[in-house]
Amino acid sequence: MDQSIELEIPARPEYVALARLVVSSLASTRRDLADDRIDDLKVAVSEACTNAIEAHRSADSDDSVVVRCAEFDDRLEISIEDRGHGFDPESLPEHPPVTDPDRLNFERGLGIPLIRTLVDEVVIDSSGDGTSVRITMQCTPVDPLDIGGFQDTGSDGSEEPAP
Amino acid sequence: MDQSIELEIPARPEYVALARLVVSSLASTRRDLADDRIDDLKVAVSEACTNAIEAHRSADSDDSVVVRCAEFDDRLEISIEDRGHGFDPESLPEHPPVTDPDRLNFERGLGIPLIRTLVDEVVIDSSGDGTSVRITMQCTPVDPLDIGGFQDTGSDGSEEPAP
Amino acid sequence: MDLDLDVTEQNGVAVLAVKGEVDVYTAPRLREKLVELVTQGKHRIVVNLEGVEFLDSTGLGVLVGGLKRVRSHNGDLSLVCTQHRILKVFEITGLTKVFSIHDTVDAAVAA
Amino acid sequence: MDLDLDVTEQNGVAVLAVKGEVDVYTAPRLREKLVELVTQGKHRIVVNLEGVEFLDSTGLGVLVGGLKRVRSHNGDLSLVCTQHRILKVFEITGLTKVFSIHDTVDAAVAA
Ligand SMILES: Nc1ncnc2c1ncn2[C@@H]1O[C@H](COP(=O)(O)OP(=O)(O)O)[C@@H](O)[C@H]1O
Ligand SMILES: Nc1ncnc2c1ncn2[C@@H]1O[C@H](COP(=O)(O)OP(=O)(O)O)[C@@H](O)[C@H]1O
Repeated sequence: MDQSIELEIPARPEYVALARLVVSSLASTRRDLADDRIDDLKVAVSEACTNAIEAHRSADSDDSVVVRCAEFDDRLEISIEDRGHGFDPESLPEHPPVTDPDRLNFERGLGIPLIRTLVDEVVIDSSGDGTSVRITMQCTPVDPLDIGGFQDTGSDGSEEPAP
Repeated sequence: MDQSIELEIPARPEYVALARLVVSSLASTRRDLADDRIDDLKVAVSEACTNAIEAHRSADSDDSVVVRCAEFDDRLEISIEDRGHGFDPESLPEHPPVTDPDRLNFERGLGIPLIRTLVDEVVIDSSGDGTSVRITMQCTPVDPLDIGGFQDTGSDGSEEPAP
Repeated sequence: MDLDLDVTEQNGVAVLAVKGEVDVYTAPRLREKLVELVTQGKHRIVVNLEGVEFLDSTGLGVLVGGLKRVRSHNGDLSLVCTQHRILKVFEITGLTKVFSIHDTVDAAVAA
Repeated sequence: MDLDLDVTEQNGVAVLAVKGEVDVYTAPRLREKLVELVTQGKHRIVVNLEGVEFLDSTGLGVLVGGLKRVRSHNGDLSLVCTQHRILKVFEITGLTKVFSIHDTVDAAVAA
Protein backbone atom coordinates (compact mmCIF):
# COMPACT_ATOMS: atom_id res chain seq x y z
CA MET A 1 0.00 0.00 0.00
CA ASP A 2 2.70 2.49 -0.89
CA GLN A 3 0.04 4.35 -2.86
CA SER A 4 -1.61 5.51 0.29
CA ILE A 5 -1.22 8.69 2.24
CA GLU A 6 -1.77 8.95 5.94
CA LEU A 7 -2.63 11.96 8.06
CA GLU A 8 -2.44 11.84 11.82
CA ILE A 9 -4.15 14.67 13.65
CA PRO A 10 -4.66 15.49 17.31
CA ALA A 11 -8.20 14.55 18.33
CA ARG A 12 -9.32 18.18 18.48
CA PRO A 13 -12.04 20.07 16.62
CA GLU A 14 -9.66 22.53 14.99
CA TYR A 15 -8.01 19.77 12.93
CA VAL A 16 -11.12 18.47 11.16
CA ALA A 17 -10.75 21.18 8.52
CA LEU A 18 -7.25 19.90 7.76
CA ALA A 19 -8.58 16.37 7.22
CA ARG A 20 -11.17 17.75 4.79
CA LEU A 21 -8.51 19.78 3.02
CA VAL A 22 -6.17 16.83 2.53
CA VAL A 23 -8.90 14.50 1.31
CA SER A 24 -10.44 17.02 -1.05
CA SER A 25 -7.08 18.10 -2.41
CA LEU A 26 -6.20 14.48 -3.11
CA ALA A 27 -9.60 13.82 -4.65
CA SER A 28 -9.47 16.88 -6.87
CA THR A 29 -6.13 15.93 -8.43
CA ARG A 30 -7.97 12.92 -9.87
CA ARG A 31 -9.82 14.05 -12.96
CA ASP A 32 -12.39 11.31 -12.49
CA LEU A 33 -14.28 12.56 -9.47
CA ALA A 34 -16.80 15.33 -10.07
CA ASP A 35 -16.85 18.44 -7.88
CA ASP A 36 -20.17 17.59 -6.26
CA ARG A 37 -18.88 14.16 -5.31
CA ILE A 38 -15.84 15.79 -3.73
CA ASP A 39 -18.23 17.97 -1.73
CA ASP A 40 -20.04 14.80 -0.60
CA LEU A 41 -16.75 13.23 0.40
CA LYS A 42 -15.78 16.30 2.42
CA VAL A 43 -19.01 16.10 4.40
CA ALA A 44 -18.56 12.36 5.03
CA VAL A 45 -14.95 12.81 6.18
CA SER A 46 -15.95 15.70 8.39
CA GLU A 47 -18.71 13.61 10.04
CA ALA A 48 -16.41 10.66 10.65
CA CYS A 49 -13.61 12.84 12.05
CA THR A 50 -16.07 14.68 14.28
CA ASN A 51 -17.27 11.36 15.70
CA ALA A 52 -13.71 10.10 16.16
CA ILE A 53 -12.75 13.25 18.06
CA GLU A 54 -15.85 12.98 20.21
CA ALA A 55 -15.00 9.32 20.90
CA HIS A 56 -11.50 10.26 22.09
CA ARG A 57 -12.90 13.04 24.21
CA SER A 58 -15.33 10.75 25.99
CA ALA A 59 -12.66 8.05 26.37
CA ASP A 60 -10.30 10.73 27.72
CA SER A 61 -7.73 9.66 25.14
CA ASP A 62 -4.78 11.75 24.00
CA ASP A 63 -4.17 9.60 20.95
CA SER A 64 -4.26 10.92 17.44
CA VAL A 65 -6.96 10.24 14.91
CA VAL A 66 -5.67 8.69 11.71
CA VAL A 67 -7.02 9.46 8.26
CA ARG A 68 -5.76 7.11 5.56
CA CYS A 69 -6.35 7.64 1.86
CA ALA A 70 -5.66 4.86 -0.57
CA GLU A 71 -5.90 5.57 -4.26
CA PHE A 72 -6.91 2.91 -6.73
CA ASP A 73 -7.58 3.21 -10.44
CA ASP A 74 -11.31 2.94 -9.97
CA ARG A 75 -11.86 4.31 -6.50
CA LEU A 76 -10.65 6.29 -3.54
CA GLU A 77 -10.75 4.66 -0.11
CA ILE A 78 -10.61 6.86 2.96
CA SER A 79 -10.53 5.42 6.43
CA ILE A 80 -10.88 7.33 9.65
CA GLU A 81 -9.56 5.50 12.68
CA ASP A 82 -9.91 6.29 16.34
CA ARG A 83 -9.10 4.60 19.64
CA GLY A 84 -12.30 5.44 21.47
CA HIS A 85 -14.65 3.00 23.16
CA GLY A 86 -16.50 2.08 19.98
CA PHE A 87 -20.23 1.66 19.34
CA ASP A 88 -22.67 -0.61 17.61
CA PRO A 89 -23.54 0.96 14.26
CA GLU A 90 -26.52 -1.43 13.89
CA SER A 91 -28.34 -0.16 16.93
CA LEU A 92 -28.40 3.59 16.49
CA PRO A 93 -31.68 5.23 17.51
CA GLU A 94 -34.15 5.87 14.69
CA HIS A 95 -35.26 9.44 14.07
CA PRO A 96 -38.93 10.28 14.33
CA PRO A 97 -40.43 11.23 10.95
CA VAL A 98 -39.85 14.85 9.95
CA THR A 99 -43.52 15.67 10.47
CA ASP A 100 -43.35 14.67 14.13
CA PRO A 101 -42.90 17.74 16.36
CA ASP A 102 -40.46 15.62 18.37
CA ARG A 103 -38.12 15.75 15.41
CA LEU A 104 -36.79 19.02 16.77
CA ASN A 105 -35.37 17.16 19.73
CA PHE A 106 -32.93 15.41 17.40
CA GLU A 107 -30.10 17.85 17.04
CA ARG A 108 -27.72 14.96 16.78
CA GLY A 109 -27.54 11.56 15.18
CA LEU A 110 -27.46 12.97 11.66
CA GLY A 111 -23.81 12.15 10.96
CA ILE A 112 -23.87 8.42 10.20
CA PRO A 113 -27.01 8.68 8.01
CA LEU A 114 -25.31 11.47 6.06
CA ILE A 115 -22.16 9.42 5.53
CA ARG A 116 -24.19 6.41 4.38
CA THR A 117 -26.11 8.49 1.85
CA LEU A 118 -23.24 10.55 0.48
CA VAL A 119 -20.62 7.93 -0.31
CA ASP A 120 -20.66 4.81 -2.44
CA GLU A 121 -19.79 2.43 0.36
CA VAL A 122 -19.10 2.69 4.06
CA VAL A 123 -17.83 -0.05 6.31
CA ILE A 124 -17.81 0.61 10.03
CA ASP A 125 -15.62 -1.62 12.11
CA SER A 126 -15.99 -0.90 15.80
CA SER A 127 -14.89 -2.58 19.02
CA GLY A 128 -14.06 -1.51 22.54
CA ASP A 129 -10.58 -0.58 21.29
CA GLY A 130 -11.67 1.83 18.66
CA THR A 131 -13.50 2.43 15.44
CA SER A 132 -12.57 2.49 11.82
CA VAL A 133 -14.90 4.03 9.27
CA ARG A 134 -13.93 3.12 5.72
CA ILE A 135 -15.45 5.21 2.99
CA THR A 136 -15.26 4.29 -0.68
CA MET A 137 -15.85 6.67 -3.56
CA GLN A 138 -16.02 5.05 -6.97
CA CYS A 139 -14.18 7.06 -9.56
CA THR A 140 -14.75 5.19 -12.77
CA PRO A 141 -17.05 2.28 -13.52
CA VAL A 142 -15.52 -1.01 -12.41
CA ASP A 143 -17.32 -3.01 -15.08
CA PRO A 144 -17.41 -1.48 -18.55
CA LEU A 145 -20.98 -2.82 -18.91
CA ASP A 146 -22.05 -0.54 -16.10
CA ILE A 147 -20.90 2.70 -17.73
CA GLY A 148 -23.37 5.52 -17.15
CA GLY A 149 -25.89 3.65 -15.06
CA PHE A 150 -23.39 2.97 -12.38
CA GLN A 151 -22.28 6.52 -11.78
CA ASP A 152 -25.79 7.88 -12.03
CA THR A 153 -26.88 5.70 -9.16
CA GLY A 154 -24.09 7.12 -7.06
CA SER A 155 -24.93 10.77 -7.48
CA ASP A 156 -28.71 10.65 -7.97
CA GLY A 157 -29.14 8.39 -5.00
CA SER A 158 -27.31 10.76 -2.77
CA GLU A 159 -29.58 13.68 -3.60
CA GLU A 160 -32.71 11.94 -2.46
CA PRO A 161 -33.88 12.86 0.99
CA ALA A 162 -33.25 10.00 3.39
CA PRO A 163 -36.40 8.16 4.43
CA MET B 1 3.76 15.33 21.39
CA ASP B 2 0.02 14.98 20.95
CA GLN B 3 0.07 18.50 19.51
CA SER B 4 1.74 17.26 16.39
CA ILE B 5 0.33 16.26 13.09
CA GLU B 6 1.94 13.78 10.77
CA LEU B 7 1.59 13.32 7.05
CA GLU B 8 2.91 10.25 5.30
CA ILE B 9 3.17 10.50 1.53
CA PRO B 10 4.38 8.14 -1.16
CA ALA B 11 7.86 9.20 -2.27
CA ARG B 12 6.62 10.58 -5.57
CA PRO B 13 6.79 14.07 -7.09
CA GLU B 14 2.99 14.50 -7.28
CA TYR B 15 2.69 14.50 -3.49
CA VAL B 16 5.04 17.39 -2.72
CA ALA B 17 2.19 19.84 -3.35
CA LEU B 18 0.15 18.09 -0.66
CA ALA B 19 2.97 18.48 1.86
CA ARG B 20 3.14 22.20 1.07
CA LEU B 21 -0.63 22.49 1.38
CA VAL B 22 -0.76 20.82 4.79
CA VAL B 23 2.11 22.83 6.21
CA SER B 24 0.88 26.14 4.88
CA SER B 25 -2.68 25.49 5.99
CA LEU B 26 -1.45 24.68 9.46
CA ALA B 27 0.82 27.71 9.51
CA SER B 28 -1.89 30.06 8.32
CA THR B 29 -4.31 29.12 11.08
CA ARG B 30 -1.76 30.61 13.46
CA ARG B 31 -2.22 34.33 13.46
CA ASP B 32 1.41 34.84 14.43
CA LEU B 33 3.15 33.90 11.21
CA ALA B 34 3.12 36.50 8.43
CA ASP B 35 2.14 35.53 4.89
CA ASP B 36 5.63 36.02 3.49
CA ARG B 37 7.05 33.73 6.16
CA ILE B 38 4.50 31.10 5.21
CA ASP B 39 5.70 31.45 1.61
CA ASP B 40 9.26 30.92 2.83
CA LEU B 41 8.19 27.84 4.77
CA LYS B 42 6.44 26.41 1.70
CA VAL B 43 9.61 26.72 -0.36
CA ALA B 44 11.70 25.10 2.40
CA VAL B 45 9.27 22.20 2.81
CA SER B 46 9.12 21.74 -0.95
CA GLU B 47 12.92 21.59 -1.18
CA ALA B 48 13.25 19.09 1.65
CA CYS B 49 10.46 16.85 0.28
CA THR B 50 11.98 16.99 -3.20
CA ASN B 51 15.33 15.83 -1.79
CA ALA B 52 13.64 13.09 0.26
CA ILE B 53 11.82 11.77 -2.79
CA GLU B 54 14.99 11.86 -4.83
CA ALA B 55 16.79 9.99 -2.03
CA HIS B 56 14.16 7.22 -2.06
CA ARG B 57 14.33 7.04 -5.82
CA SER B 58 18.07 6.56 -5.84
CA ALA B 59 17.88 4.06 -2.96
CA ASP B 60 15.09 2.26 -4.86
CA SER B 61 12.92 2.50 -1.77
CA ASP B 62 9.13 2.14 -1.72
CA ASP B 63 8.85 3.66 1.75
CA SER B 64 6.83 6.75 2.46
CA VAL B 65 8.25 10.14 3.29
CA VAL B 66 7.03 11.52 6.60
CA VAL B 67 6.29 15.17 7.27
CA ARG B 68 5.75 15.98 10.92
CA CYS B 69 4.51 19.33 12.19
CA ALA B 70 4.75 20.17 15.85
CA GLU B 71 3.13 23.34 17.09
CA PHE B 72 4.50 25.25 20.04
CA ASP B 73 3.45 28.58 21.44
CA ASP B 74 6.47 30.34 20.04
CA ARG B 75 7.33 28.27 16.99
CA LEU B 76 6.40 25.72 14.40
CA GLU B 77 8.69 22.74 13.89
CA ILE B 78 8.46 20.79 10.68
CA SER B 79 10.51 17.70 10.04
CA ILE B 80 10.84 15.85 6.78
CA GLU B 81 12.08 12.29 7.16
CA ASP B 82 13.22 9.84 4.55
CA ARG B 83 14.86 6.40 4.47
CA GLY B 84 17.31 7.06 1.69
CA HIS B 85 21.09 6.57 1.85
CA GLY B 86 21.76 9.89 3.50
CA PHE B 87 24.47 12.48 2.80
CA ASP B 88 26.94 14.74 4.52
CA PRO B 89 25.40 18.20 4.69
CA GLU B 90 28.81 19.67 5.62
CA SER B 91 30.51 18.66 2.42
CA LEU B 92 28.19 19.91 -0.27
CA PRO B 93 29.99 21.42 -3.29
CA GLU B 94 30.38 25.19 -3.27
CA HIS B 95 28.84 27.15 -6.11
CA PRO B 96 31.11 29.30 -8.26
CA PRO B 97 30.40 33.02 -7.84
CA VAL B 98 27.50 34.30 -9.94
CA THR B 99 29.86 36.23 -12.20
CA ASP B 100 31.67 33.04 -13.20
CA PRO B 101 30.38 31.75 -16.59
CA ASP B 102 30.57 28.26 -15.04
CA ARG B 103 27.74 29.24 -12.76
CA LEU B 104 25.36 28.18 -15.50
CA ASN B 105 26.49 24.60 -15.05
CA PHE B 106 24.90 24.57 -11.60
CA GLU B 107 21.28 23.81 -12.26
CA ARG B 108 21.15 21.93 -8.99
CA GLY B 109 22.43 22.28 -5.46
CA LEU B 110 20.26 25.31 -4.74
CA GLY B 111 17.82 23.55 -2.40
CA ILE B 112 19.76 23.28 0.84
CA PRO B 113 21.07 26.88 0.63
CA LEU B 114 17.49 28.05 0.07
CA ILE B 115 16.22 26.14 3.09
CA ARG B 116 19.03 27.54 5.27
CA THR B 117 18.26 31.10 4.24
CA LEU B 118 14.47 30.96 4.40
CA VAL B 119 13.84 29.44 7.80
CA ASP B 120 14.89 30.38 11.30
CA GLU B 121 16.69 27.15 12.03
CA VAL B 122 17.43 23.95 10.20
CA VAL B 123 18.94 20.81 11.67
CA ILE B 124 19.91 18.06 9.24
CA ASP B 125 20.41 14.64 10.73
CA SER B 126 21.61 12.15 8.14
CA SER B 127 23.00 8.63 8.20
CA GLY B 128 23.08 5.64 5.86
CA ASP B 129 19.57 4.78 7.08
CA GLY B 130 17.94 8.03 6.17
CA THR B 131 17.74 11.74 6.66
CA SER B 132 15.69 14.04 8.81
CA VAL B 133 15.54 17.73 8.07
CA ARG B 134 14.05 19.71 10.93
CA ILE B 135 12.91 23.21 10.15
CA THR B 136 11.95 25.74 12.80
CA MET B 137 9.91 28.86 12.19
CA GLN B 138 9.73 31.26 15.12
CA CYS B 139 6.26 32.65 15.50
CA THR B 140 6.56 35.13 18.34
CA PRO B 141 9.66 36.51 20.05
CA VAL B 142 10.92 34.06 22.64
CA ASP B 143 12.45 36.79 24.77
CA PRO B 144 10.25 39.85 25.30
CA LEU B 145 13.43 41.98 25.13
CA ASP B 146 13.85 40.96 21.52
CA ILE B 147 10.47 42.20 20.36
CA GLY B 148 10.70 43.85 16.97
CA GLY B 149 14.38 43.37 16.37
CA PHE B 150 14.02 39.64 16.51
CA GLN B 151 11.37 39.30 13.88
CA ASP B 152 13.00 41.84 11.61
CA THR B 153 16.15 39.77 11.50
CA GLY B 154 14.13 36.80 10.37
CA SER B 155 12.53 38.37 7.39
CA ASP B 156 15.16 40.90 6.37
CA GLY B 157 17.91 38.35 6.55
CA SER B 158 16.10 36.01 4.26
CA GLU B 159 15.70 38.59 1.55
CA GLU B 160 19.42 39.17 1.17
CA PRO B 161 21.06 37.35 -1.70
CA ALA B 162 23.15 34.47 -0.38
CA PRO B 163 26.88 35.07 -0.59
CA MET C 1 -10.40 28.68 9.70
CA ASP C 2 -12.79 31.55 9.83
CA LEU C 3 -16.45 31.84 10.53
CA ASP C 4 -17.88 35.31 10.08
CA LEU C 5 -21.14 36.14 11.77
CA ASP C 6 -22.82 39.39 10.96
CA VAL C 7 -26.20 40.52 12.30
CA THR C 8 -28.38 43.16 10.69
CA GLU C 9 -32.03 43.99 11.19
CA GLN C 10 -34.68 44.15 8.49
CA ASN C 11 -38.35 44.94 9.24
CA GLY C 12 -37.93 43.78 12.82
CA VAL C 13 -36.34 40.51 11.77
CA ALA C 14 -32.77 39.69 12.81
CA VAL C 15 -30.76 38.61 9.77
CA LEU C 16 -27.67 36.59 10.63
CA ALA C 17 -25.25 36.28 7.73
CA VAL C 18 -22.92 33.32 8.12
CA LYS C 19 -19.68 33.19 6.12
CA GLY C 20 -17.12 30.42 6.07
CA GLU C 21 -17.09 26.82 7.20
CA VAL C 22 -19.51 25.50 9.81
CA ASP C 23 -18.14 22.37 11.46
CA VAL C 24 -17.43 21.00 14.94
CA TYR C 25 -14.79 23.67 15.48
CA THR C 26 -16.77 26.72 14.42
CA ALA C 27 -20.35 25.63 15.21
CA PRO C 28 -20.15 26.61 18.90
CA ARG C 29 -19.73 30.24 17.82
CA LEU C 30 -22.84 30.01 15.68
CA ARG C 31 -24.75 28.46 18.58
CA GLU C 32 -23.64 31.24 20.95
CA LYS C 33 -24.72 33.89 18.49
CA LEU C 34 -28.17 32.35 18.11
CA VAL C 35 -28.57 32.03 21.87
CA GLU C 36 -27.49 35.66 22.24
CA LEU C 37 -30.10 36.83 19.71
CA VAL C 38 -32.88 34.93 21.46
CA THR C 39 -31.74 36.26 24.83
CA GLN C 40 -31.96 39.78 23.37
CA GLY C 41 -35.59 39.08 22.56
CA LYS C 42 -35.05 38.49 18.84
CA HIS C 43 -37.47 35.68 18.14
CA ARG C 44 -37.77 36.18 14.40
CA ILE C 45 -34.47 35.19 12.86
CA VAL C 46 -33.31 34.65 9.28
CA VAL C 47 -30.02 32.81 8.88
CA ASN C 48 -28.41 33.63 5.57
CA LEU C 49 -26.29 30.66 4.47
CA GLU C 50 -25.29 32.06 1.07
CA GLY C 51 -21.75 32.73 2.29
CA VAL C 52 -21.29 29.27 3.78
CA GLU C 53 -18.61 27.18 2.11
CA PHE C 54 -19.09 24.05 4.15
CA LEU C 55 -21.71 22.76 6.54
CA ASP C 56 -22.00 19.35 8.16
CA SER C 57 -24.33 17.78 10.72
CA THR C 58 -22.83 19.77 13.58
CA GLY C 59 -24.04 22.90 11.82
CA LEU C 60 -27.42 21.33 11.12
CA GLY C 61 -27.74 20.49 14.81
CA VAL C 62 -27.05 24.08 15.81
CA LEU C 63 -29.69 25.38 13.38
CA VAL C 64 -32.24 22.87 14.65
CA GLY C 65 -31.39 23.97 18.18
CA GLY C 66 -31.95 27.59 17.19
CA LEU C 67 -35.29 26.79 15.60
CA LYS C 68 -36.40 24.97 18.75
CA ARG C 69 -35.37 27.91 20.86
CA VAL C 70 -37.27 30.58 18.88
CA ARG C 71 -40.33 28.35 18.56
CA SER C 72 -40.51 28.07 22.33
CA HIS C 73 -41.03 31.85 22.19
CA ASN C 74 -43.57 31.51 19.37
CA GLY C 75 -40.96 32.88 17.02
CA ASP C 76 -39.48 31.53 13.83
CA LEU C 77 -36.11 30.82 12.26
CA SER C 78 -35.88 30.50 8.51
CA LEU C 79 -32.99 30.06 6.16
CA VAL C 80 -31.66 31.61 2.96
CA CYS C 81 -29.84 29.15 0.76
CA THR C 82 -29.56 28.52 -2.97
CA GLN C 83 -26.29 26.60 -2.94
CA HIS C 84 -26.81 23.07 -4.11
CA ARG C 85 -24.08 21.51 -1.96
CA ILE C 86 -25.48 23.08 1.19
CA LEU C 87 -29.14 22.32 0.37
CA LYS C 88 -28.14 18.71 -0.19
CA VAL C 89 -27.36 18.02 3.48
CA PHE C 90 -30.72 19.52 4.45
CA GLU C 91 -32.46 17.31 1.90
CA ILE C 92 -30.75 14.09 2.92
CA THR C 93 -31.57 14.62 6.57
CA GLY C 94 -35.17 15.59 5.83
CA LEU C 95 -34.62 19.06 7.27
CA THR C 96 -35.96 20.79 4.17
CA LYS C 97 -39.33 19.83 5.65
CA VAL C 98 -38.46 21.31 9.04
CA PHE C 99 -37.04 24.66 7.93
CA SER C 100 -38.50 27.08 5.51
CA ILE C 101 -35.72 27.81 3.08
CA HIS C 102 -35.77 30.87 0.81
CA ASP C 103 -33.83 32.11 -2.18
CA THR C 104 -33.25 35.64 -0.90
CA VAL C 105 -33.11 37.48 2.39
CA ASP C 106 -36.00 39.69 1.26
CA ALA C 107 -38.19 36.65 0.60
CA ALA C 108 -37.29 35.15 3.96
CA VAL C 109 -38.00 38.39 5.85
CA ALA C 110 -41.31 38.86 4.02
CA ALA C 111 -42.47 35.29 4.68
CA MET D 1 -1.99 20.46 -9.65
CA ASP D 2 -1.89 22.43 -12.82
CA LEU D 3 0.83 24.10 -14.77
CA ASP D 4 -0.33 26.08 -17.77
CA LEU D 5 2.17 26.89 -20.47
CA ASP D 6 1.17 29.27 -23.21
CA VAL D 7 3.45 30.45 -26.01
CA THR D 8 2.90 33.60 -28.05
CA GLU D 9 5.24 35.54 -30.31
CA GLN D 10 6.05 39.21 -30.05
CA ASN D 11 8.51 40.96 -32.40
CA GLY D 12 10.22 37.67 -33.16
CA VAL D 13 10.60 36.79 -29.49
CA ALA D 14 8.87 33.70 -28.07
CA VAL D 15 6.92 34.65 -24.95
CA LEU D 16 6.20 31.70 -22.67
CA ALA D 17 3.55 32.48 -20.04
CA VAL D 18 3.76 30.11 -17.08
CA LYS D 19 0.75 29.74 -14.76
CA GLY D 20 0.50 27.63 -11.63
CA GLU D 21 3.01 25.91 -9.40
CA VAL D 22 6.49 24.98 -10.59
CA ASP D 23 7.93 22.18 -8.51
CA VAL D 24 9.51 18.75 -8.95
CA TYR D 25 6.23 17.40 -10.33
CA THR D 26 5.49 20.08 -12.90
CA ALA D 27 9.02 21.32 -13.77
CA PRO D 28 9.64 18.55 -16.34
CA ARG D 29 6.84 19.99 -18.47
CA LEU D 30 8.42 23.44 -18.33
CA ARG D 31 11.77 21.93 -19.31
CA GLU D 32 10.23 20.10 -22.28
CA LYS D 33 8.54 23.25 -23.47
CA LEU D 34 11.80 25.21 -23.36
CA VAL D 35 13.66 22.44 -25.18
CA GLU D 36 10.90 22.37 -27.79
CA LEU D 37 11.16 26.13 -28.37
CA VAL D 38 14.92 25.97 -28.81
CA THR D 39 14.58 22.98 -31.15
CA GLN D 40 12.14 25.07 -33.21
CA GLY D 41 14.88 27.65 -33.59
CA LYS D 42 13.44 30.09 -31.06
CA HIS D 43 16.57 31.39 -29.40
CA ARG D 44 15.12 34.58 -27.99
CA ILE D 45 12.74 33.64 -25.22
CA VAL D 46 10.90 35.61 -22.55
CA VAL D 47 9.47 33.57 -19.70
CA ASN D 48 6.59 35.38 -18.05
CA LEU D 49 6.39 34.30 -14.41
CA GLU D 50 3.58 36.67 -13.39
CA GLY D 51 1.09 33.81 -13.21
CA VAL D 52 3.35 31.59 -11.11
CA GLU D 53 2.02 30.85 -7.65
CA PHE D 54 4.92 28.80 -6.43
CA LEU D 55 8.47 28.18 -7.61
CA ASP D 56 11.27 26.30 -5.91
CA SER D 57 14.81 25.31 -6.85
CA THR D 58 13.62 22.67 -9.29
CA GLY D 59 12.02 25.49 -11.27
CA LEU D 60 15.13 27.64 -10.95
CA GLY D 61 17.20 24.76 -12.30
CA VAL D 62 14.97 24.41 -15.36
CA LEU D 63 15.21 28.15 -16.08
CA VAL D 64 19.01 28.07 -15.72
CA GLY D 65 19.05 25.08 -18.08
CA GLY D 66 16.96 27.04 -20.59
CA LEU D 67 19.27 30.04 -20.39
CA LYS D 68 22.29 27.83 -20.99
CA ARG D 69 20.62 26.24 -24.00
CA VAL D 70 19.69 29.53 -25.73
CA ARG D 71 23.09 31.05 -24.97
CA SER D 72 24.78 28.15 -26.75
CA HIS D 73 22.88 29.44 -29.81
CA ASN D 74 23.86 33.04 -29.03
CA GLY D 75 20.30 33.66 -27.94
CA ASP D 76 18.86 34.98 -24.72
CA LEU D 77 16.27 34.03 -22.13
CA SER D 78 14.90 36.74 -19.88
CA LEU D 79 12.19 36.78 -17.26
CA VAL D 80 9.15 38.85 -16.36
CA CYS D 81 8.46 38.92 -12.65
CA THR D 82 7.26 41.51 -10.17
CA GLN D 83 6.01 39.13 -7.46
CA HIS D 84 8.03 39.53 -4.32
CA ARG D 85 7.76 35.90 -3.19
CA ILE D 86 9.03 34.61 -6.54
CA LEU D 87 11.80 37.21 -6.87
CA LYS D 88 12.99 36.23 -3.43
CA VAL D 89 14.18 32.77 -4.47
CA PHE D 90 16.11 34.33 -7.36
CA GLU D 91 17.70 36.82 -5.00
CA ILE D 92 18.72 34.28 -2.38
CA THR D 93 20.36 32.05 -4.96
CA GLY D 94 22.12 34.96 -6.66
CA LEU D 95 20.23 34.32 -9.89
CA THR D 96 19.03 37.92 -10.16
CA LYS D 97 22.58 38.50 -11.41
CA VAL D 98 22.35 35.71 -13.96
CA PHE D 99 18.95 36.52 -15.48
CA SER D 100 17.69 39.84 -16.68
CA ILE D 101 14.36 40.26 -14.96
CA HIS D 102 11.76 42.74 -16.21
CA ASP D 103 8.53 44.23 -14.94
CA THR D 104 6.51 43.72 -18.12
CA VAL D 105 6.56 41.49 -21.17
CA ASP D 106 6.94 44.58 -23.37
CA ALA D 107 10.04 45.67 -21.50
CA ALA D 108 11.50 42.17 -21.71
CA VAL D 109 10.82 41.87 -25.44
CA ALA D 110 12.27 45.33 -26.11
CA ALA D 111 15.43 44.69 -24.09
N1 LIG E 1 -16.18 6.73 16.06
C1 LIG E 1 -17.12 6.51 17.00
N2 LIG E 1 -16.81 6.03 18.21
C2 LIG E 1 -17.75 5.82 19.14
N3 LIG E 1 -19.05 6.09 18.97
C3 LIG E 1 -19.45 6.57 17.78
C4 LIG E 1 -18.52 6.82 16.73
N4 LIG E 1 -19.21 7.28 15.68
C5 LIG E 1 -20.50 7.35 16.03
N5 LIG E 1 -20.65 6.92 17.31
C6 LIG E 1 -21.91 6.83 18.07
O1 LIG E 1 -22.98 6.88 17.16
C7 LIG E 1 -23.84 7.98 17.47
C8 LIG E 1 -24.45 8.56 16.22
O2 LIG E 1 -23.43 9.20 15.45
P1 LIG E 1 -23.84 10.29 14.38
O3 LIG E 1 -24.91 9.71 13.51
O4 LIG E 1 -22.62 10.75 13.68
O5 LIG E 1 -24.49 11.48 15.20
P2 LIG E 1 -23.89 12.38 16.36
O6 LIG E 1 -22.41 12.26 16.30
O7 LIG E 1 -24.40 13.74 16.04
O8 LIG E 1 -24.50 11.83 17.62
C9 LIG E 1 -22.97 8.95 18.26
O9 LIG E 1 -23.73 9.75 19.10
C10 LIG E 1 -22.05 8.00 19.01
O10 LIG E 1 -22.70 7.52 20.18
N1 LIG F 1 17.37 13.82 2.03
C1 LIG F 1 18.52 13.61 1.37
N2 LIG F 1 19.03 12.35 1.25
C2 LIG F 1 20.18 12.12 0.57
N3 LIG F 1 20.90 13.10 -0.03
C3 LIG F 1 20.45 14.37 0.06
C4 LIG F 1 19.25 14.70 0.76
N4 LIG F 1 19.07 16.03 0.68
C5 LIG F 1 20.09 16.52 -0.03
N5 LIG F 1 20.94 15.53 -0.41
C6 LIG F 1 22.18 15.66 -1.19
O1 LIG F 1 22.60 17.00 -1.17
C7 LIG F 1 22.69 17.51 -2.50
C8 LIG F 1 22.31 18.99 -2.53
O2 LIG F 1 20.93 19.14 -2.27
P1 LIG F 1 20.20 20.46 -2.71
O3 LIG F 1 20.97 21.62 -2.22
O4 LIG F 1 18.78 20.39 -2.27
O5 LIG F 1 20.27 20.48 -4.28
P2 LIG F 1 19.75 19.43 -5.35
O6 LIG F 1 18.75 18.58 -4.70
O7 LIG F 1 19.22 20.30 -6.43
O8 LIG F 1 20.98 18.67 -5.79
C9 LIG F 1 21.76 16.63 -3.30
O9 LIG F 1 22.16 16.59 -4.64
C10 LIG F 1 21.96 15.28 -2.63
O10 LIG F 1 23.13 14.64 -3.08
